[in-house]
Amino acid sequence: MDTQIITLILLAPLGGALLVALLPDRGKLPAWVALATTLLTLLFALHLPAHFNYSATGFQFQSDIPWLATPNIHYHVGVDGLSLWLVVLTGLLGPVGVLASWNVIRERRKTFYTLFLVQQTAMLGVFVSLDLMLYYGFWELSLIPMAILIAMYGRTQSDPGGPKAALRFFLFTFIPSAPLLVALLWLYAQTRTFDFVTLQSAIASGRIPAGPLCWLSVAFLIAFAVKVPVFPLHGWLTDVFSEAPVALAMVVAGKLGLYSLIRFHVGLFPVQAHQAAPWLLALATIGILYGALLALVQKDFWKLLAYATLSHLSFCVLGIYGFTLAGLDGSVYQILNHGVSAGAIFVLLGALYERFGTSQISVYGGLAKKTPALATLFVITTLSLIGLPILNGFVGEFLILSSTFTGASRFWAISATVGVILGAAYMLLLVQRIFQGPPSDMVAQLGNPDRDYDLEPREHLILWPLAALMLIMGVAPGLWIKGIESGVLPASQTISAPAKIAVSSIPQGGQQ
Amino acid sequence: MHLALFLIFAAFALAGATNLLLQKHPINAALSLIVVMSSLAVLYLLLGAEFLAVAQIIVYAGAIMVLFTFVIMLLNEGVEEKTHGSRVAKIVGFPAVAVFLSLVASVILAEQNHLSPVGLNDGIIRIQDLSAVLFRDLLLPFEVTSVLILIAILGAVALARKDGHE
Amino acid sequence: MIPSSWYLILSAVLFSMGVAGFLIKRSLVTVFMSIELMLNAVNLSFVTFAHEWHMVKGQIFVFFVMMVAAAEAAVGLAIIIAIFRTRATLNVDQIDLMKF
Amino acid sequence: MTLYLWLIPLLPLAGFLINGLLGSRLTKALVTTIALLAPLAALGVVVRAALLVWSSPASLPYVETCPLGWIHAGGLNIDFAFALDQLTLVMLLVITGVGFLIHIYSVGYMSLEEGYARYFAYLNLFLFFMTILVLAENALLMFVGWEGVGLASYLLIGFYFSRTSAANAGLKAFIVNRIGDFGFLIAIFLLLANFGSLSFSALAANIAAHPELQGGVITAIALCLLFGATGKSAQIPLYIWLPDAMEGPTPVSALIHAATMVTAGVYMIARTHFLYDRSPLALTVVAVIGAATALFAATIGLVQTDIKRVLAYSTVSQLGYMFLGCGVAAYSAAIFHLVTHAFFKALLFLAAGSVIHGLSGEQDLRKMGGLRKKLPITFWTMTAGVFAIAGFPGLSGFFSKDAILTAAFQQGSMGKALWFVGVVTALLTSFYMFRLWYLAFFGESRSDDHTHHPHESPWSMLGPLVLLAILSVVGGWMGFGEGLGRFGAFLRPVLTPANAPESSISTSLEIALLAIAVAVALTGWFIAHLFYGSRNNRAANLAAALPGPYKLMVGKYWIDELYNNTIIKPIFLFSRYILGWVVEEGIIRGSAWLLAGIVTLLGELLRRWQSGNLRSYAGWLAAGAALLLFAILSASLGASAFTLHLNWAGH
Repeated sequence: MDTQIITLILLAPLGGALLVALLPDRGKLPAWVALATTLLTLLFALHLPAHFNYSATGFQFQSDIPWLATPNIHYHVGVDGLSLWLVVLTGLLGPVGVLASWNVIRERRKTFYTLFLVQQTAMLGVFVSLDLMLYYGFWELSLIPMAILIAMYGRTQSDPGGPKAALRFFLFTFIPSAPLLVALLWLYAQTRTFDFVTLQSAIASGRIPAGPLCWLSVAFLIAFAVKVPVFPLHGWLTDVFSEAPVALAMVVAGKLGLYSLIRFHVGLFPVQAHQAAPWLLALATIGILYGALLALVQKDFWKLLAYATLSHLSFCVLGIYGFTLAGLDGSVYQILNHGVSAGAIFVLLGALYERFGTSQISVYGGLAKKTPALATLFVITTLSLIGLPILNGFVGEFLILSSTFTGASRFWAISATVGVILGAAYMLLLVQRIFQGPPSDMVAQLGNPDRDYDLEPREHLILWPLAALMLIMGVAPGLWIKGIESGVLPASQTISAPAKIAVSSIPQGGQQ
Repeated sequence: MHLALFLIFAAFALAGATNLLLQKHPINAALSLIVVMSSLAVLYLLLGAEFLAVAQIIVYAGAIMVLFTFVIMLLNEGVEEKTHGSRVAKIVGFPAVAVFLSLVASVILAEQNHLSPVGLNDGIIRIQDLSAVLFRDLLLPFEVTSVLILIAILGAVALARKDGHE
Repeated sequence: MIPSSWYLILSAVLFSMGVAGFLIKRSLVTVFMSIELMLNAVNLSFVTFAHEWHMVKGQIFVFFVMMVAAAEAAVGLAIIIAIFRTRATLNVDQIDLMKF
Repeated sequence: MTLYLWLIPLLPLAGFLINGLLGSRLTKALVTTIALLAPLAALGVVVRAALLVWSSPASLPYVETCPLGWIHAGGLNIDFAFALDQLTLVMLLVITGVGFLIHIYSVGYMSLEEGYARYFAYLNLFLFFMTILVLAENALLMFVGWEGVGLASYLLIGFYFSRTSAANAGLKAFIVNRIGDFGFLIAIFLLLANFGSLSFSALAANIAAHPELQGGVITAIALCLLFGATGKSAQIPLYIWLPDAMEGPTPVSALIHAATMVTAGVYMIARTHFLYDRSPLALTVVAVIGAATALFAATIGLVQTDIKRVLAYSTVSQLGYMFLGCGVAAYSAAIFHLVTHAFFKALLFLAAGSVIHGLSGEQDLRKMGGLRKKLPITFWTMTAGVFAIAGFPGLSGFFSKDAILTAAFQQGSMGKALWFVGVVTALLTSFYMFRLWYLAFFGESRSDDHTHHPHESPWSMLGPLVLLAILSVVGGWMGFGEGLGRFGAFLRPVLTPANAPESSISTSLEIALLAIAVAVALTGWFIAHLFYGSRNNRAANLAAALPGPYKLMVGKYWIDELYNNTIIKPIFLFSRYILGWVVEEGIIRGSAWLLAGIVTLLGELLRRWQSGNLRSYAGWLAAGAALLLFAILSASLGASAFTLHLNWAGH
């Protein structure tokens, strides 16, 4: 069971996709099948933390089957503490995504859910692949259904709409992954293997000269940084958030890129990552402040959310490139937090958009009286996003900022902390403009309170568990961190003694 | 004997090819092509490829060229008109052909001492050997070819059929 | 006894004539015939080399080329018919819609 | 001995969860019961703890740690740990005691409001966070409470969220508090970086073990903490949110924005006094900020016409006193003033709330008057509060204010200057409180609304008023005597500064200082009586005579406008135009456009190659083939001309 469980996790959504594709597109049938599939996937995914050995490091639940002889590609999958919870998070966001699309996707349901499930498989595959070629396959596979779905189900029916956003997303993420492929092939030519662990030790042994390694690490870094996105590579984010269906927008940014940064950039190229760290710390801090400042002045809530996401994810980057254990813990934890909280906020904003058909903030106002449940959950999610203590966001932010302050750079830590103030400002300003104040013309037509416009049971079903999760993750982060810590421990230690000297001779920007 | 046969049929082939280039009407061109193919069949015989010589006659000169003539007659195409659609073909194409030919010829001439001469009776490949290789070692490609042809026929039918569902 | 290079030269000349035919012919059908001529020229050098090195596979390759040529002729001529039906001409200078 | 400290925050939390999640479905009586039971039970636990501690004071400090850790990551170990010592106990008694009274008062005050359950849920949530704040054994848990009370304050200020002003005030309070929290967070980071621990006991022990630690990083930490405290306790430069916070319901103003939450800064400084003791610079800054805020807010309070705003500026001013006390290392005196202030300021707010309730929502002092007869109980309790805050001998404000001023007087010439500021502030305080008293209760009614007749509040509101009035009158006596009497003695184990100066003050000087204080209070009353005791134009004439200062004070020194124009607007303009247009649209999108443009242009050029003519393609194809052949041949023909056949033969 333990060796097959990951294969099951991968096959469940894929099988579901096949089933949806074969069954007739009648009514909500595809949606029900997709829901059942994603729940099954979640169930399988929950097997992992239940049977994970938290005291061990290294990969567990491994399955390694030779696939092709030349080139030497294996079907090698497994999880460690780093990917463990990311798999579960992806599993969790599956049913959330299906339920969030329940009424929004009204036509061509079959296409939507088939592609959605393929996308789900691809994301899970990215997290569990231990063979770089397999990983690359899943990585690319995750782009294609995403791009197609954005193009097909773009929100605005008007002129450029979905196809343009899809094109921009695809170009932004696909072009940098071409150098990634070249880098992978180059590594293969040098080492004759795509296996992560073998490659890691091969690079650590110093067999590959530093010059090419530097270029390789840059190719890896850029491919992942675009997907995160790291400032200034976020050009695709606003369009995608404005256009993509909620179920996809909530997974498009963040975890794939950040996981890959930790696993493959820091994991494979520790020396180069340390050399790049001052730059990345600076970019992360700029991203935090830049995103927050722009979020402050947006008039459209999807755009606001895009910049807010840039700001939040930059925190994770900050934590990764401090290379402290606490910072890495915090980063991975923050990825999970972001998955949960951003998932919830997407569902909520999607609910608003579905009901009122506009994302212009100025049209809203005074909604709290009309839709109290929506307002309550929105405020809870907002509080989680702005890092209120005892909710999840605080733990991650605190770990990241404190470890950056004590371990990496005081200057950047203090600057990033300013982002926490701004974060509160733009999110609460959003709450105020949508829910508080006198009702706007549009809102005034609603009943008081209006049951037709408040959350439906389906949305309650998504949001309350997420809200509970926010609280639990804020109060008992230990449940998650003990697993994460075993996973990121190598990343915080990968740098060997001589390499450390090499790194310390590099002038550290912003170090005080 | 060999030399005479080679010279005669090489001359036929070249003449046919030249005629192909010069003829304005497609049906004449098709007939010259048949001449080329038939002479090539004889040359194959001279090179000891009996099976191919027969296949050349049956497949090329027979089947394919019949197809061509049918199509020409079906479409009832007349003498081709002289149009000037492409300057590139003249300016770039012909020099390129000349260069190509001279390069290949120079290589062949430079290498000719390394090549063995061809006699009339040496190196005849028996049809048994051929079929042994074709139906044992290369059975799969052979079968795949048959599938290919089947698909081609289906494709041809689909393409040539008139639009709509009559 | 004649040198193999003669066959090869003949093959090269026929091939070049095929290319030249492609370049000067205006009728789609004759252009297609030029392609067949090129294929035949290449076949000749295949056979010559098969004789030179006593390799059966050289001949078998020619056999496969014939098969492919047959398939190609079938599909190609069908395409020509389809084109003629829609454009009412076979002049290659007038069939130039495949561009941006 | 088990004190069940964890119950103290969790009981209000339970109240919050029940009323918050189910409140709209429960009956009003049930909501009230739950809302009142939660703080009452917490008060019970606190009183039980107090009694147990009273009998065995040696057992303090008493620590309870949650067996499930909180944050354990990468060498960072932070637990949910609650500690009880004398300081915490005093704070807890004030919070749960005054808190419970205000809950009772709210039952009457809020009875007709919609969102009744929501109100009590928030109030219980506030108690949850506030008790966590004071019980916290480490700085991070304190930060939890610190931010949490900010949240409760945000929710309660914005309780009437349909009013734009209330929503804005809530937002402003939260953001300004966040700015202060920034300082607190940096202080936490500095503590972690320098001491590796956030536990107060560990930090205190660490500092005590290193007597050489003076100034430097300690000053930095202390100043960062102070910045946090100025946010929460509404001191210069972050006081601006508190007057606006009066948009919330009046009991909230009493509980959060007068008695408890805003004193959290004072509590924090007292809690971390071991740091301040090592940094004279930080202490001086605390004292100067305190004194400056006290005077500054008092001058604004002189001319306010909204009854709650007068009290709000008065709160800012009194908090300044507490900071002054902390700044002269008289922590016990500061905490003492905190306690008495909790009594009389809660009383004043609740009484003001009773007035507002009686006048159906009227808050403008200019439209009150003559309420002495109509609201007798409110009047008498308010009178007790006014006399207490003005510092009349024997009342609570007298003892605590005097303790701070005496302590300040002993701190050298700087201290004397601070003392003088404090005395002037006392004069102003006395004046504006009596001004309020006269305007509201004496003379004729100036209301232009004759349909509503003022009515006395129900007993659920008057009961807490009377209790608080009694406390305001007699509460000061617990600090009577040498070194703040019993109160000082109780707190001495936790709040004695490491380098406490021996009390060098002579009895005669002490009596002289007392006399000055009393004289100042009486002078303030007298001036107020001259101006407002009877109907006259003296106040208006004075305002007309000094138009500059008057406008300055009415405009609150235009600090809000200053911040708005120098910080907020530039940030928005910078974000919108520099970042939004120049950087985002111009540079980031622009470079993407540029790349796309280059590719498009290239495609446009290459497109001409694709003529669509078959023969042209054939020409290029032939040329390509020739070129390729030439390239291969020239490479191999070059050196070893005719070895080509070897490669061809293929072997």
